[in-house]
Amino acid sequence: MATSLNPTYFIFLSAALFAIGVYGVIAKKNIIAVLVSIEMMLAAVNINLVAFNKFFTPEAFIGQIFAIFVVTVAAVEIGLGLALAIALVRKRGTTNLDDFDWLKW
Amino acid sequence: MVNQNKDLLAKIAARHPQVEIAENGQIHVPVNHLVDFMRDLRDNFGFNYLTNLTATDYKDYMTVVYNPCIAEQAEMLHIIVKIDRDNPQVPSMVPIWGGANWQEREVYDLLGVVFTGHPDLRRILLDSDWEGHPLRKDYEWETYREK
Amino acid sequence: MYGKGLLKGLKVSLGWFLRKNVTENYPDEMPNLPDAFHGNPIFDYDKCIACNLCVTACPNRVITLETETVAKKKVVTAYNFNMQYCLFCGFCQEACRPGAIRFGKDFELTKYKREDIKIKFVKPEQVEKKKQEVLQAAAEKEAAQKAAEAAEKSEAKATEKPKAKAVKKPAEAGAATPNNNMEES
Amino acid sequence: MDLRQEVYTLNLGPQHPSTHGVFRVLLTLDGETVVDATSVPGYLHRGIEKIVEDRTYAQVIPYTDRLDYLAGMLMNWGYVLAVEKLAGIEVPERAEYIRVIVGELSRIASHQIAVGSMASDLGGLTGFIYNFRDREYILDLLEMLSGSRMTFSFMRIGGVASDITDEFIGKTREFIDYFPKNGIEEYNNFITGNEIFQARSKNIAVVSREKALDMSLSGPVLRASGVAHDLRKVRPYSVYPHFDFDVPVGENGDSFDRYYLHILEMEQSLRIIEQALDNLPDGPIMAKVSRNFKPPVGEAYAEVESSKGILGVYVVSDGTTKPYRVHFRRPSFINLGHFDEMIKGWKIADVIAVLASLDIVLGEVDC
Amino acid sequence: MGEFIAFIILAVCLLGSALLVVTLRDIVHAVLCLILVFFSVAGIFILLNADFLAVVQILVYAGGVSIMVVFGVMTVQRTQIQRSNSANSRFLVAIPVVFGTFLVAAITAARNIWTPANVPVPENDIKHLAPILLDNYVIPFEAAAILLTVAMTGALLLVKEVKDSGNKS
Amino acid sequence: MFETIFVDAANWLRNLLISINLSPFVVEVFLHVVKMVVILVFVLLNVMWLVYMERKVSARFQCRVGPDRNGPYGLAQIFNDVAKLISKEMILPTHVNKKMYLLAPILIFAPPMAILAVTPMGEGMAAVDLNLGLYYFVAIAGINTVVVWMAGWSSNNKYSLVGGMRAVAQMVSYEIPLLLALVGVIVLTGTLNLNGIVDAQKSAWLIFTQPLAFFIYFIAAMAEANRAPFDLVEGESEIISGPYTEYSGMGFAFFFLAEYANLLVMAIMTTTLFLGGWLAPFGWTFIPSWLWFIIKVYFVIWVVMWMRWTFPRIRIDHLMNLAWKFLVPLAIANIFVTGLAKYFIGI
Repeated sequence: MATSLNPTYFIFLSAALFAIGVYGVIAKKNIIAVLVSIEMMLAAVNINLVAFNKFFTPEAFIGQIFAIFVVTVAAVEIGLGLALAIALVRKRGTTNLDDFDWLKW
Repeated sequence: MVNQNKDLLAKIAARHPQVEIAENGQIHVPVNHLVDFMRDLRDNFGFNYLTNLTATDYKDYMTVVYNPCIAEQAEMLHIIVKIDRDNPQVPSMVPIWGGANWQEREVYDLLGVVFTGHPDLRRILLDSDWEGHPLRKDYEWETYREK
Repeated sequence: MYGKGLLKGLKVSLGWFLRKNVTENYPDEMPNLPDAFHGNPIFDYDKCIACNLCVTACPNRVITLETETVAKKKVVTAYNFNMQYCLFCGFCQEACRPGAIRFGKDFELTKYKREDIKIKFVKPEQVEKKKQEVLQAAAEKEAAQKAAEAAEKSEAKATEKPKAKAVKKPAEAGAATPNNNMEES
Repeated sequence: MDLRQEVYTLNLGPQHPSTHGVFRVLLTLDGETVVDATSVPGYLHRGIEKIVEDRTYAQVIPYTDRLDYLAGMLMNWGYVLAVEKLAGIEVPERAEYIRVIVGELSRIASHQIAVGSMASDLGGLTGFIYNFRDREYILDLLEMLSGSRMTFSFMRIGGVASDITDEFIGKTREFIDYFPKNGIEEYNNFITGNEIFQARSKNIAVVSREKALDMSLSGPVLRASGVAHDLRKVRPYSVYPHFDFDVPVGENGDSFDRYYLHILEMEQSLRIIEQALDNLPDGPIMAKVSRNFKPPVGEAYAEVESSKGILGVYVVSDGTTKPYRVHFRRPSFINLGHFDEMIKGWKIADVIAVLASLDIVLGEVDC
Repeated sequence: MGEFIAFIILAVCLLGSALLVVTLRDIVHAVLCLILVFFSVAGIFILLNADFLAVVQILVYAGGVSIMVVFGVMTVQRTQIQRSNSANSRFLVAIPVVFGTFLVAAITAARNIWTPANVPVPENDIKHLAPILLDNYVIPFEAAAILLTVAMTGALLLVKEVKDSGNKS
Repeated sequence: MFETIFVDAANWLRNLLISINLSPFVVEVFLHVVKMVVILVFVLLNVMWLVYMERKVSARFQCRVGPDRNGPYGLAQIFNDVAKLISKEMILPTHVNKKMYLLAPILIFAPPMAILAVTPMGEGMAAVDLNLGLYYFVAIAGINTVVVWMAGWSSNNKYSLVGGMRAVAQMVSYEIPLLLALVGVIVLTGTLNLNGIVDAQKSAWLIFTQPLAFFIYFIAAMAEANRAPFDLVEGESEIISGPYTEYSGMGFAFFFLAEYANLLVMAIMTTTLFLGGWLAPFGWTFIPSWLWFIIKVYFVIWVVMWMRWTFPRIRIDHLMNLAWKFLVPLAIANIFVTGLAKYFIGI
């Protein structure tokens, strides 16, 4: 299938999305914003996986299978992360990650 | 409805010499004896239900009227308490009959009778910043009816 | 069993779905009102004897009645019915012995303007006509009976005067005390 | 930091579809659960007690209609009973029978609103409409008699305004035949028997017998808690001793009992009306009351069992044509006094259901 | 050609909304933009012939995760929402790091010479996915299920425990 | 002739476009645009009719007449309603979150439209014949929640907020029994394609082979579509109008119409999945398939309205209990039984 698309585009795209996610993780104050950024990074990874799946192993479906597991892990991560966030906020009354600078709670 | 049960009235009169029972069955109670009298009515005579509580302004004095009765029986008393108009204070009946709560608030709201010991004596029908007590006879107000 | 009540309810509503409606098509089918209905007020000028009873009977001071004495007879010069305050209790109708004020069956009493709801029943020409009639009757009476019945005349005077007085007093008292703190919702 | 931050206040009313008028409840909510509540009545206060001090005794009657406008006849009755007691007027027996008939009809009409609004406040509007459909019969009957559909002003001091006609009797009998089959049974099938309705009302806001007595609740709200305190039975006025009827009593004191008593009482009212129509005596319908009516100096307190509970009227006379003081002991007002306690710990949706089961009329609460 | 246009549109949509997620001041708006990101990713998946994954993306992320995040925001955020998503002082560090990451990835990708296997992805991919997932990878599949259960229990415990201690204070 | 009228029209249009030498890509894009417009018109017409139908049907249930003043049988009432709502001012309260407040009514129509794109409304009449149609339907149905929540949250009104929270809780909870109930369907039909599911019902409608799944699905779908007795999100006697309390004019009209669009989607999916879609019962093929489809859809809608005007509203905790303690276990049992039956009997 001669396609005008080639893997480089998708790698660029996912690299850009991943970079934006990294920025969010480093620079955001709000704990939920950080979680959201991590989700975006995982989505970037998924794009890569599916792109490689399409262009290199279309019939083995390895990339898609892996992406499904990534989706699972991402769902787990956001669930637990939010629970932690809620617990922390109930305890400390703030969403600012910089205020979580104590080692016990 | 004034009670016709002479025996009951006689019994009450015997127990409470301070009260004065009129011919038509109305019971006049002095303010300082009111709480004891009412408590005795509830505990020993079985008047477990206060149907009505209100007051009237008679220009030089005020009366507070109580109508306790016995649930599922016909007995009802008409108790009148005469109080000073300039300093209208009566002990609250809320500890004895919880149903007095809103009725006392209403009387306070409209007639300015202060019920000492009431848990939450605020205006109930009128605004909280209303001036005066409308059901007093000397209350002046404007008419809003266009001519 | 759980669900039986739900099915019963469905059965009831389905029954009404299949039946004819019970409502009336109001503006097309006017309701069949009983004779006692209190609708629009109707005033019969000729029947009114200016006794003022309706004014005193009215709980909300809706009616104002103005009279003028023409040839020792009271003639109604104004009969105003301020309908926005009317409670439609029918007390005026009950008080009126001659049946001058009564209620009709028209219940569509909304008006576009506030002034329209204050009904002025008496028209000036009616008053004029009545005055003329009274004067004429008085003149005729006077002409016919001037010489003859002096005693009868004094009797009529005696009955008429205290009645008018008694009627007028409460109305005055009512006007003097400012009392209507009613904003009907 | 504690969880109290999660609590928020909600102003339910004064403009709210289900407060049956203008009534405000200040709810403190945790999620959907009511933590605390404060009732704020008074938005419909018209000062009727003050107005009537400047009216003659007869002129008060139309104002009493405006208290509980759903059962105007019973409100009339309470007032005229107090005045008759004050002046010692004997009411002719036929007038008493007519009063009983129209009073009980009025009670059914009022109970229908209670049943219907309970249904509609739980979200089933159709039940409300069915009640209105049948209420129309009663309103037509009373309209035939008094000329008005809601504010009747039908009773007079010493009697009633007009005599009942054969047409009225015939139509009332028709209604008595029609109603139990087509009305009450349908409500039972459509509203009472519905499982969702029962789940929403059973065991909700239970009021114990002791609490109900202590809080001076009355009417179906009191009887739902198991107190058989119906003035028509315990302290009969008018000609009620002549009739054979039961006082239905609830068991649990929950919303469902409060609701269901209304339906049971409708049946009893029908029984009373039937007996009254059968035994209707002949005679005058008005006692001799002078036009310039002046009761002797004194005070009187009379109670009737209105549709919402005990309506007490306290009248003080100073010997003039105008009452010196009139006080109405409004059943809805006092029943509503316990409302804030009842709804604590229940959901917002239950607040509406409990308010509907209390069957208040704001015209009466605020007087 | 059509695929390329679609790719450009989706890429712009994806990167634009992703940028909005990290730059918007209001966290709620950011979360709504996140939903847009997920939809764009789903679009990219469709472009890559992964229909099933695209629908999973919508179901799990747009329908599930975003609702969870929205809920989290509502329970957590108590101060003014307008400035709830501001950046901290580390953004000065973050920008070079981000550009570094991007450049490394981009340069590596560009230098590499890809030799795509010119085989189309089979239609009806779910018929092919299912056997692989439930035969070859059944153990990771079950592990994922256990992971989800454990995570759910853990989340419930965390939230509940704090609520209890909150009641005591 | 009537049977294939819409398919013929589409083919005619395609041939016409090809005959004027457009590239196949452009033709397909153009055809899809046309299909989208047709679906939009279909939804809007149906929704407007449904508003009128609800008023008439509720009137019948309540022994009334319903609107009958405007036009014959009050049909012009539809246009009057819409004209009124359009001409009214859309009030923007002071403390709302403006962007979300204005965006929510626009987005509310997206999910029902997106779902209708994949449903076969007659033989060969699906705008997009998606392989994963059923799965897609479930995925898109979940999006609705976000929009309703947006409306509730941005209004800055406590009633709206409570309504929004209820929407989220209710829709997320009922998504699960809905999905689980559909698993039974998938097991029996062996396909996710909606056309395939309809085809698989040629021998017996799924309502007969999967009655339990139908029951669960129907309840869950009513809850998803916010229809009484599960209309807690609006709950007009408790929380005024829920998320839509602050909206007026066009904003309100959009929500109001979207409500019926969701009802339509729910009825269409019920018909497709359980009532044999466009298949003609008793072999009455003289009525075209798309007409059969419409008849079935409107029957489902009528049943839903019947229930709405009969039952009182359920309470939020009962609602949750119903979903988690009753429907979910029942749905899982259904899957189990279906699986066993499939394995042993091989239906």
